[in-house]
Amino acid sequence: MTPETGAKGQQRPPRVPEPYAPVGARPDDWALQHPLDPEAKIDLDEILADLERYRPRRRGWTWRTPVEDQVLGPFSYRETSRSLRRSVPLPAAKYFGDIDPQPDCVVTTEIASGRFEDDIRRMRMTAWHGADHIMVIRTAGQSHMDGLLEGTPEGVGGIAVTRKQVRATRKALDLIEDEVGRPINFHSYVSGVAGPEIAVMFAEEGVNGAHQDPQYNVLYRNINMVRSFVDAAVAKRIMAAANMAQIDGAHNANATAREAWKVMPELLVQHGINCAYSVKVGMPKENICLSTVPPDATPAPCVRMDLPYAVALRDLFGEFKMRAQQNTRYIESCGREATVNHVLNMLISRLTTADIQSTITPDEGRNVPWHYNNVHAVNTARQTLVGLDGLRKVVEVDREAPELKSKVREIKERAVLFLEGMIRDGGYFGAVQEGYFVDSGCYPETNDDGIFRKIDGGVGVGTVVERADDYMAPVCHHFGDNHLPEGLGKPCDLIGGCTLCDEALIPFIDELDPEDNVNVRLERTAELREKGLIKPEVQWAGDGIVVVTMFLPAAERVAEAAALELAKAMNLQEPEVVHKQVMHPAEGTLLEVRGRLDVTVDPATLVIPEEKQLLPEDEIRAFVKEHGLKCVAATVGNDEHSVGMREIIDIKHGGIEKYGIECIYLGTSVPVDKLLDAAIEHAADAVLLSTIITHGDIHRQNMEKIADLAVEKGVRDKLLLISGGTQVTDDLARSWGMDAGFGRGTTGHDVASFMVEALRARAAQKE
Amino acid sequence: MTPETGAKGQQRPPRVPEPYAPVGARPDDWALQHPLDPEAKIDLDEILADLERYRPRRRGWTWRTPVEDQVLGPFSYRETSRSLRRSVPLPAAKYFGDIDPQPDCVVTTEIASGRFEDDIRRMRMTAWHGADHIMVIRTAGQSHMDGLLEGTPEGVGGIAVTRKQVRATRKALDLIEDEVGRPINFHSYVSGVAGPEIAVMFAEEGVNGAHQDPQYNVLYRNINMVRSFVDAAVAKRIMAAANMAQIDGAHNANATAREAWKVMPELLVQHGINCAYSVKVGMPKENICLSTVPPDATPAPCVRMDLPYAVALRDLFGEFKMRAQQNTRYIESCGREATVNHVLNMLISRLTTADIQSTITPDEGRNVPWHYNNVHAVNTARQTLVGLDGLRKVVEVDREAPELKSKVREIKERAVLFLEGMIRDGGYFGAVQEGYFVDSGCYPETNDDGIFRKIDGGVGVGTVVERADDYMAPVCHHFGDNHLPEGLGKPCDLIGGCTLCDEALIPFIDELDPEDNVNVRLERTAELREKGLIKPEVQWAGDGIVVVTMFLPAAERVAEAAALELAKAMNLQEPEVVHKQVMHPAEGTLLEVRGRLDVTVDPATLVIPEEKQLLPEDEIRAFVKEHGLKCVAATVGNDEHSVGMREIIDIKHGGIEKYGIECIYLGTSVPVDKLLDAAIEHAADAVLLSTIITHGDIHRQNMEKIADLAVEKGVRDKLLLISGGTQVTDDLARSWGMDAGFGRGTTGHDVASFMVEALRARAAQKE
Amino acid sequence: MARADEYLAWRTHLADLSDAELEARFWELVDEIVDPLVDLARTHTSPSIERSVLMRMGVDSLTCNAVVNEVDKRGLLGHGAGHVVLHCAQQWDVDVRAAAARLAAGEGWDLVDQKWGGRDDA
Amino acid sequence: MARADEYLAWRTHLADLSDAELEARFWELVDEIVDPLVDLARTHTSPSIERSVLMRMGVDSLTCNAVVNEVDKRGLLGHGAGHVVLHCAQQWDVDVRAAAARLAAGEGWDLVDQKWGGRDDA
Repeated sequence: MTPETGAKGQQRPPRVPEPYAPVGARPDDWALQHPLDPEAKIDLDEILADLERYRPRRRGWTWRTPVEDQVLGPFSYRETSRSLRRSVPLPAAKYFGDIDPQPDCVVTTEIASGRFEDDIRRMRMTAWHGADHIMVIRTAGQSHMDGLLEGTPEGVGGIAVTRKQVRATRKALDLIEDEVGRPINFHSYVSGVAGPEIAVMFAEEGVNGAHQDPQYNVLYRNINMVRSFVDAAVAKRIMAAANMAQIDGAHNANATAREAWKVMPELLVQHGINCAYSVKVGMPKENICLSTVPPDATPAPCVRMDLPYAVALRDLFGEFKMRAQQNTRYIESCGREATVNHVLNMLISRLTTADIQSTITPDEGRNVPWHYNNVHAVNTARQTLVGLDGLRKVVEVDREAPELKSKVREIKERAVLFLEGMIRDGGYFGAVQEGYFVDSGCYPETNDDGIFRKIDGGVGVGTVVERADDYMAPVCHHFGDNHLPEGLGKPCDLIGGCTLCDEALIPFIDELDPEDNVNVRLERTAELREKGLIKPEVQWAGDGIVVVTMFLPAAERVAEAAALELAKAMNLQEPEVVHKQVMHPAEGTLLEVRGRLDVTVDPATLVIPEEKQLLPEDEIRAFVKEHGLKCVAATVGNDEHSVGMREIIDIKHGGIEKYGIECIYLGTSVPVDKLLDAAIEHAADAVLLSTIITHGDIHRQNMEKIADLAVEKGVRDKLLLISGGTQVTDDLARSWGMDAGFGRGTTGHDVASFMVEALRARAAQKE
Repeated sequence: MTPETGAKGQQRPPRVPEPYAPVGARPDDWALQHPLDPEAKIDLDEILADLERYRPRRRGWTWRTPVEDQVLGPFSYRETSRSLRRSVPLPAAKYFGDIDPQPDCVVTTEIASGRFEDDIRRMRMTAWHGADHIMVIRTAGQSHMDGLLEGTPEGVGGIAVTRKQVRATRKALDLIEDEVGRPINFHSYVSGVAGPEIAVMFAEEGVNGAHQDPQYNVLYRNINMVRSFVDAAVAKRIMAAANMAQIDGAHNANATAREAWKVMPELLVQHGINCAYSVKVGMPKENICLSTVPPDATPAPCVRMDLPYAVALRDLFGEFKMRAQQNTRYIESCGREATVNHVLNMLISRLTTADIQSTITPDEGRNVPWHYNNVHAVNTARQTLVGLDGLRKVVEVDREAPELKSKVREIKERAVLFLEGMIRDGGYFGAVQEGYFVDSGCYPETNDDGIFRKIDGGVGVGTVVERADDYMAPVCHHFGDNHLPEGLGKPCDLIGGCTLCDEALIPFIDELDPEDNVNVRLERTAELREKGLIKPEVQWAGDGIVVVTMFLPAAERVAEAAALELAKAMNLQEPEVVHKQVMHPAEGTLLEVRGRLDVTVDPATLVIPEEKQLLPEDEIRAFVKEHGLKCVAATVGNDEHSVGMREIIDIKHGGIEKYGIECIYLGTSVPVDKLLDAAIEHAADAVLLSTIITHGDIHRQNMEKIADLAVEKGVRDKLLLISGGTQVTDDLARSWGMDAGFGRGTTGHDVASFMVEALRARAAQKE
Repeated sequence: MARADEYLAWRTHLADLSDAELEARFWELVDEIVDPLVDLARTHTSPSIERSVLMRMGVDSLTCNAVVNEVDKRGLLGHGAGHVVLHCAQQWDVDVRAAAARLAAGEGWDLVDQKWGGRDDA
Repeated sequence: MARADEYLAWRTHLADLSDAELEARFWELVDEIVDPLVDLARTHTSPSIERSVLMRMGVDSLTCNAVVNEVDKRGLLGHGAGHVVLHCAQQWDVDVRAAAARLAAGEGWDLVDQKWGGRDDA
C-alpha cells in the first residue's frame, strides 16, 4: 500500500528535439515550410486548401531505425529504435527523466471514425504516443464498388477511401511526421473489386502500405475468385512498384472461426498462398508482411497454446515480415480484459519476432474506436514492448520441450496435409468450392462449416476476359502478357509518360456529392472551431459523448435500469450502457454508461489557475547559501503517511534539502505544540506540517492551533507556517492561518521556491 | 477490425456448485446453518448480532488445492487449482462455456475502505472473482498505539484493526467462503508497538495470516529497534502456534527507494534476517512468506532487469514461500498503465514461482482503492496467471545466458558483502545506526541517504526490560526464558488454561466510543438499506461517487478547468480531476473526473424490461421438425458487416440453423426488393434483414420499404419480417413495419424462439 | 462433409521427413497451387485492371469508367482499354487523356470498330 | 558517508566460491547477525509482551493495560506481569481474571510489593 497520492499530471520539461531529416522531402517541400505548432491545433482549412496541387513527398514503406544497446536515462535497451523528436512519454516516465524509449518495431494504430477530418486529429495524437503506421479502416461497403469513389462521403465503421481523403490525410501526415520527427506510414486497403485502381491511386498518392490478399475478397467479401486473383496480380505489381508494404488477410480466419486455435494449419496455407503469389508477380519478400494473430485468448492458457503456432509460422516464413496483430476474436466490452490479452499477445511477439506490432483499441468490443482508446492501445504496445525489451537475452523458447516441439511439427504437417488435399481437390479454386477454408475443424479434421464459394459465383463473376494476342497496356508496372512494340525504353514512352513516372499527369477530382462532403460537415462544427469552444468528443468534433463509470449496489438488470436514470440526472442524452460487469449477483454491478452531454464551455469564461512560476533552482541555492534556511517538519494529527513529507524534504527524492535547506524531521503523529516548540528551539525559519484531511476536521484545527500558538508565543512573524497534504489547498490553508498550503503533485522545488520568495517579501516589508 | 458489437452482459447459465467441505467447521457451525443467498445482500445486522459469542471455525492458513492437468471446457491446464463453487467468470469466458479456471496460487486482494462494514461487502465481491487472501489494510496510525483498541473507529487509508472488526469480518468471511466454496484466508498486520497483543488477538480470532517483520517497524514506523525485535519473537511464536502464514516487510524498500532496482542486495538481506529470526523463534519455514516485488516498472526494460533478482531470491530462499507483490513504486493515475505493469510483474511470477500472488488495484495511484478496482485487480491476476498457465513447459529461463547468470551471481555477492559490512559495523543494530538500509546505492555503493535509526531512539525506547531470574509467564506458546514450575503438562495448567487452549476464556469488549462506531455509521445509511434505494458508491454505502471519462479538445490546463465545469453541468458535487493524460498538447486531453452524485433511485420506480423468456431449445427443434421453417437472410443497405448476421444464422456460431431452420443467405448489400423476391421465390416463412444504423435513416427506409412491398405483393401475412443490427430496437422495428427487431447481444436462440412463438400465434389467430 | 481428425493416419508419409524437408515440401505444394493462378492472371484482364491502365495513362476515374464500360460492352477488353485509347489518340493525333475524354463522350467508337470489329455476338 | 561502487574490488574473496558455497556463506552471515537478536529476545520482555501474557490468561485488554502499567511503574516487569497476577490469584485463591481485575482496581499491590519489593529507584 502506498498512500493516497492523487492524480499526477504529465507536465514535463521541454524536450530537446532530436535531429530529424524527413524522408523523401524535396527542398520545396510544402510541409517543411509549414511546420505544425505543437501548441496549436492542426488547421483543417489549410490541409484542404490547394489539395489539387499537393504532392506527397515519397513512396514506399519506412522501417524504424534500430539503435543497438541504447542508453536512455538510467537504463540500457536491447530492442529500441531512434527516439522521437516530440512525444508524450508514458505517465510513469516522470520517474526516469521523462525518457520515451521506442520499440524497434513499427507500431500500428487503426483509425476509423468515419470522417477523415476527425481522423487526422486523432492521427496526430497517436503519432505523439509512438504510432508510425496509421491504418485507415475502410468502410466495408466500398469493397463491392466496382471503381473509384470521388469525394469524401461519411463512412460507418470506417471511411470511404478516396483520392481526396487519401491526399488530405497524407498531407496532414507529412506535417505530423515532421512534428514528431519520424516517418509515418500511411496504410489502407487494396481489396474489393477495384483493387488495381485503388493500388494505382495509392501509388500515386504516397500511401505506404496496404492490405492485399485475394483470398480475403473470396472468403469474406464474396468476390468472385477468378476476378479476385486476376486483379490481385496487377494490384500487387503496382504496390511493388511503389515499394509499398503488403499485409495479408489470413488473420481474418482467426477472427471468424469459433474455435480460432483450430484454424492454425489453414492459416499457414493462406499465408503461403498470398506470399508465393505476391513473390511470383514481382513483389520483393521484404515488403510482404504476414498478418498474424495469436489465435487464443484468456481464459484459455493462451500463451502456451499460441507459442507453437508462432514458432511454426516463423520457421516457414523466415524470409518475410511479421505483422503481429492482437486478438479481436474474444474481445468483450471490458477494456481491462482486452488490455491484458493484448499484453499477452505481445509476449508472443517478444518471445519470437515482430516487424510490425499492430494494436487493437480496448474499446473495440463495444464501439468503433474512440480517440483516446487509440492512444491507450498504442501506449499498451509501447509500454509492453519496452517492458519486455531484450527478453530473449534471458529467456529462451525451449525448442526441445516436448509440449512445444511436437506441436510445432504437428502444425506444419497438418498444413502440408491441407495443401495435399487442396491439390487432390483441384487446386485453389477446387478447394474453395469444397469449403476448405474457415472450417472449424483442425485439418484434416473438418466440420463441414467452412466458407463455400463457387467459381461461377460472387461479386464480379464473369467479368474476367482473356487477353487477346494483341493485348496491350501502354503503362509501366503492369503485370501479365503485354504486347508492346519492340524497342521501347519503358512502356509509357508510347504515351509520353504514365502517372507512375510523371506525377504531373495525376488528375484530381474534388467532391462530387454536394451534400455528403467534408465542407458541409465542417460547417456544422464551424462555431466550435472559430470560437474555440470546448465540447467533449470521442470520435467526431462536438459529438458530446462522455462515459460515466459507476458501481451500483444492485443486481445486474436493476442496476442497468437505475444507471440510465442516473445518467439522465447527469443531463446525458441518449444514455446507453456500454459495459456492465457483475461484481456480485446481489451486492452490485459495475456499469459504464455513455451519453451525449450537450454542453459547451467557452474557455474565456473559465478561471484557470495561473501556472506557478518557480524561482530558478540556482537562485534558490544561492539564497540559501547566503542566508541559511532551516525548517522543522512533521506529520501532525494521526497521520502516519510520511511518504509525502519525505518526498518534499529528502534530498534523495529531489526534496528541499537539495537546495541546502536544513531540515529537522520530527516524525509522524507529532502534536502541533511540540512541533512549534521544536521550531523555536532550533530557531527555524519555517515549519512544515503535513496532514491528511479527516472527516473530523482535525486538519483545520491543527492548522489554526499552530497559528494561534505561534502568535501566543510571539514567533508568528519569525516563522513561515506551511502545510501540505494530498487534499490541502493553498486558499484553505491561508484561511486557517498558514502562509501557504500545498496539495497534490507538489515538489520540493515548489516549496523551496515559495520559502525563498516569502522570506524575501518579509525582508522587503521590514526595510 | 471486428464490427461494432456493443456491450455484452455476463448473464450466464446457472453453474452447478462443486462439492465443498468447509475447512475447520464443526457440526454446529453457525455459518453453515446460515448460508448466504447469492441473490440477496449480506445482512450486516446478522453479522453484528451475537458477535460476543461468535467463534471462527479454524486457525491457520489454507493453500489452494492444485489439480494436475485439469481439463476445463476445450482446454487443458498445467497450473490450476480446484474450481470455485460459485463465481463470476472472466467476461470472455462466455466463448468457452463459462469456464473459470483458477490459478494454482493464492490470490490476494487488499481492502481498505476505512469502514469494516463496507469492507465486508467488497470482500464478498472479490471472493466471487477468485480472491482467497483478503488483506485488510490497517490505518497507519495504529502502529504507534501501545495496546489494543476496542471498538470499530473509522479509519483513513485503512481501518483500525480491533477485535470486534476482526471477529465480524471473520464471521462474514466464514459465510462467504461457504458461498464460493473455498477457504478464505483473512490477513492483517502484526506490527507496531503492540505486536504481541495483536498476535494473540489474531490467534484467538482465527486470522489466517499477517505481516510480521521487526525491520519494518524500525525503518518505516520509527519504532525502537530493541523493542521491535524483542516483541517480534513473542509475536512470531504466537503466530506459529496459530499456524498463521507470515509475510515479511522487505518490499517496502522497493516502494521507498527512488531507484528501486538498486536495493536488490539489501532486499535479500532483509528477507534473510526476518526468515532466520522467524525460524529461530519457532516458526515453520512453510509458513514464512517473502514479500517480493519486481522492483522495476516500465518504461524501464523491467522484465529483463527484474528476472535476475527473482531468480537469485528463489535460489537463496527455496525453502520458504514466495508472496509475489505487484509494483506500486512507479504507479501513476493511469489504470491502464498500472494494469500492464502488473501483467509484466506476473510474467516474473510465472517464469519463476509464486505461492501467493498479491494484487494491487489499478487506482492505487490516485485514491484509496474502490470496490470495483479490487475486482479489476483480482481479475487481472486470474486472467494473466491463467493466460500464462504452463509457460515454463515451453519457455525456459536461461540460467546460462550471460546477461542473467552474471547478474544473479552479482546480486548474491553484493548481499553477502552487505552482511559482511553489517557484521563489521556491529551487527544489525550497528548497521541500522549507520544507515545501511534503504540507501539508494547498490551496495557496496552507498549514497548516504538511507534511513538512520538510533538504538536509543524511536517509539517505545527504553521500554524493554531484562527478564529476572524468576520471570514467569504462565501461558502457552510464549517465547523466551520462562521459569515455570517443573512438572507441568503445559504452561497454562498453572492457571487452568489459556485462551490459546480454551477459547471460552477469550473476553469480548464491544464498542467503547459512543460516537465513532459501526452502529452510528450504519444508522446514517439505514434508509438506503431498508428501502432498497440505489445510490452509486465506490467505497462506502451511499457515498455517491461516480467517475466521468471525457476527451476534451483542449490543452491540459484549459481542459482541466473545462472538465470541472462540465462536471457541474452533470450535477456532480465536489468534482475533482483524478486523472489527466495529454493526448496531444494542442489537440486534446483525456480526463477522468470524479464527483458525488447526490441522486438516489428507488427501484420501485424503474421500468425494468422483462427478462425474455425463451422457448426451450428442444421445443423449438420439435416445432421446426414438425412444421419446417425456412428463412431468407441478407444484410441490406450499404452494410457489409455480415458477422452479426452470420452469428445469428450459422450453425457453427450457435445460430438458428442448429434448430433445423433452413437459411438462405443472400449476402451483403442486398436491395430490399431482391430480398423480398427471394423470400417469395423460396416460399420462406421469414425474412431476416440485418442493417446498421446510418445517419441518413436508411435503416428506417429499408424496413418500411420491405414491409410496404410485402403488403403490395400480398405476402405480408405469410412472412415474418425480422430486422437486426447493433442499434436496432424491437420497438422501433415494429413501428417501421417489422414483426420484430433484435439489437445487441442477440443470439440464435432469441430469434428462433421468437419465430416459433410468432408462427404459433399466427396459427392460433387463423383458427 | 465433416470428417474426424485423421491426422495420425494421414501423416505417416510425412513422419520420416526432416523439419527442413517438411518445410521444403510445404513450399513445393504452395507453388504447385499458386502457379496456375499466376498463369491465369498473366493471360487475363478485368474491368478494374483496364481502368487501372487508363488511370496510369493520366485519365480521371470518371472517364476511365465510361471508356472501360464501353470497351467491355463491345467485347474488346481483351485487347486492352489502354490499347483502344492509344489507337484513337494516334488516329486523332491527340494525347491519350484527350482521346479518352472523346471516347467517353461517345466519339470515335467507329475507329475502334474499324480496328477490332464489333462483339462477335453483337 | 557516500561511497562509490567498489563491488569489483570488494568481491575478490568471493570470486572463487561456488554458487552453493556463496549461498551457504549468505546464511552463515545471516545467522551470525540474527543469533544475538534472538538471545536478546529470549532474555528480555516488554509491556506489550506482558500484556499479551495477560491476554492469553483471559484478561481483557483494558485490564491488561492497567495491570501492566502498574507493574511497569513498580519496576517489576522483569518478573512477568502474568507472574504477578498469578501470585495474587494464588494469594487470594481466585482465578487469574478476578485477580487481574482486582489489581486493575488498585487492590493487592501490597502483596506484590511484599514478594518483589518496590522499584529500586522508587
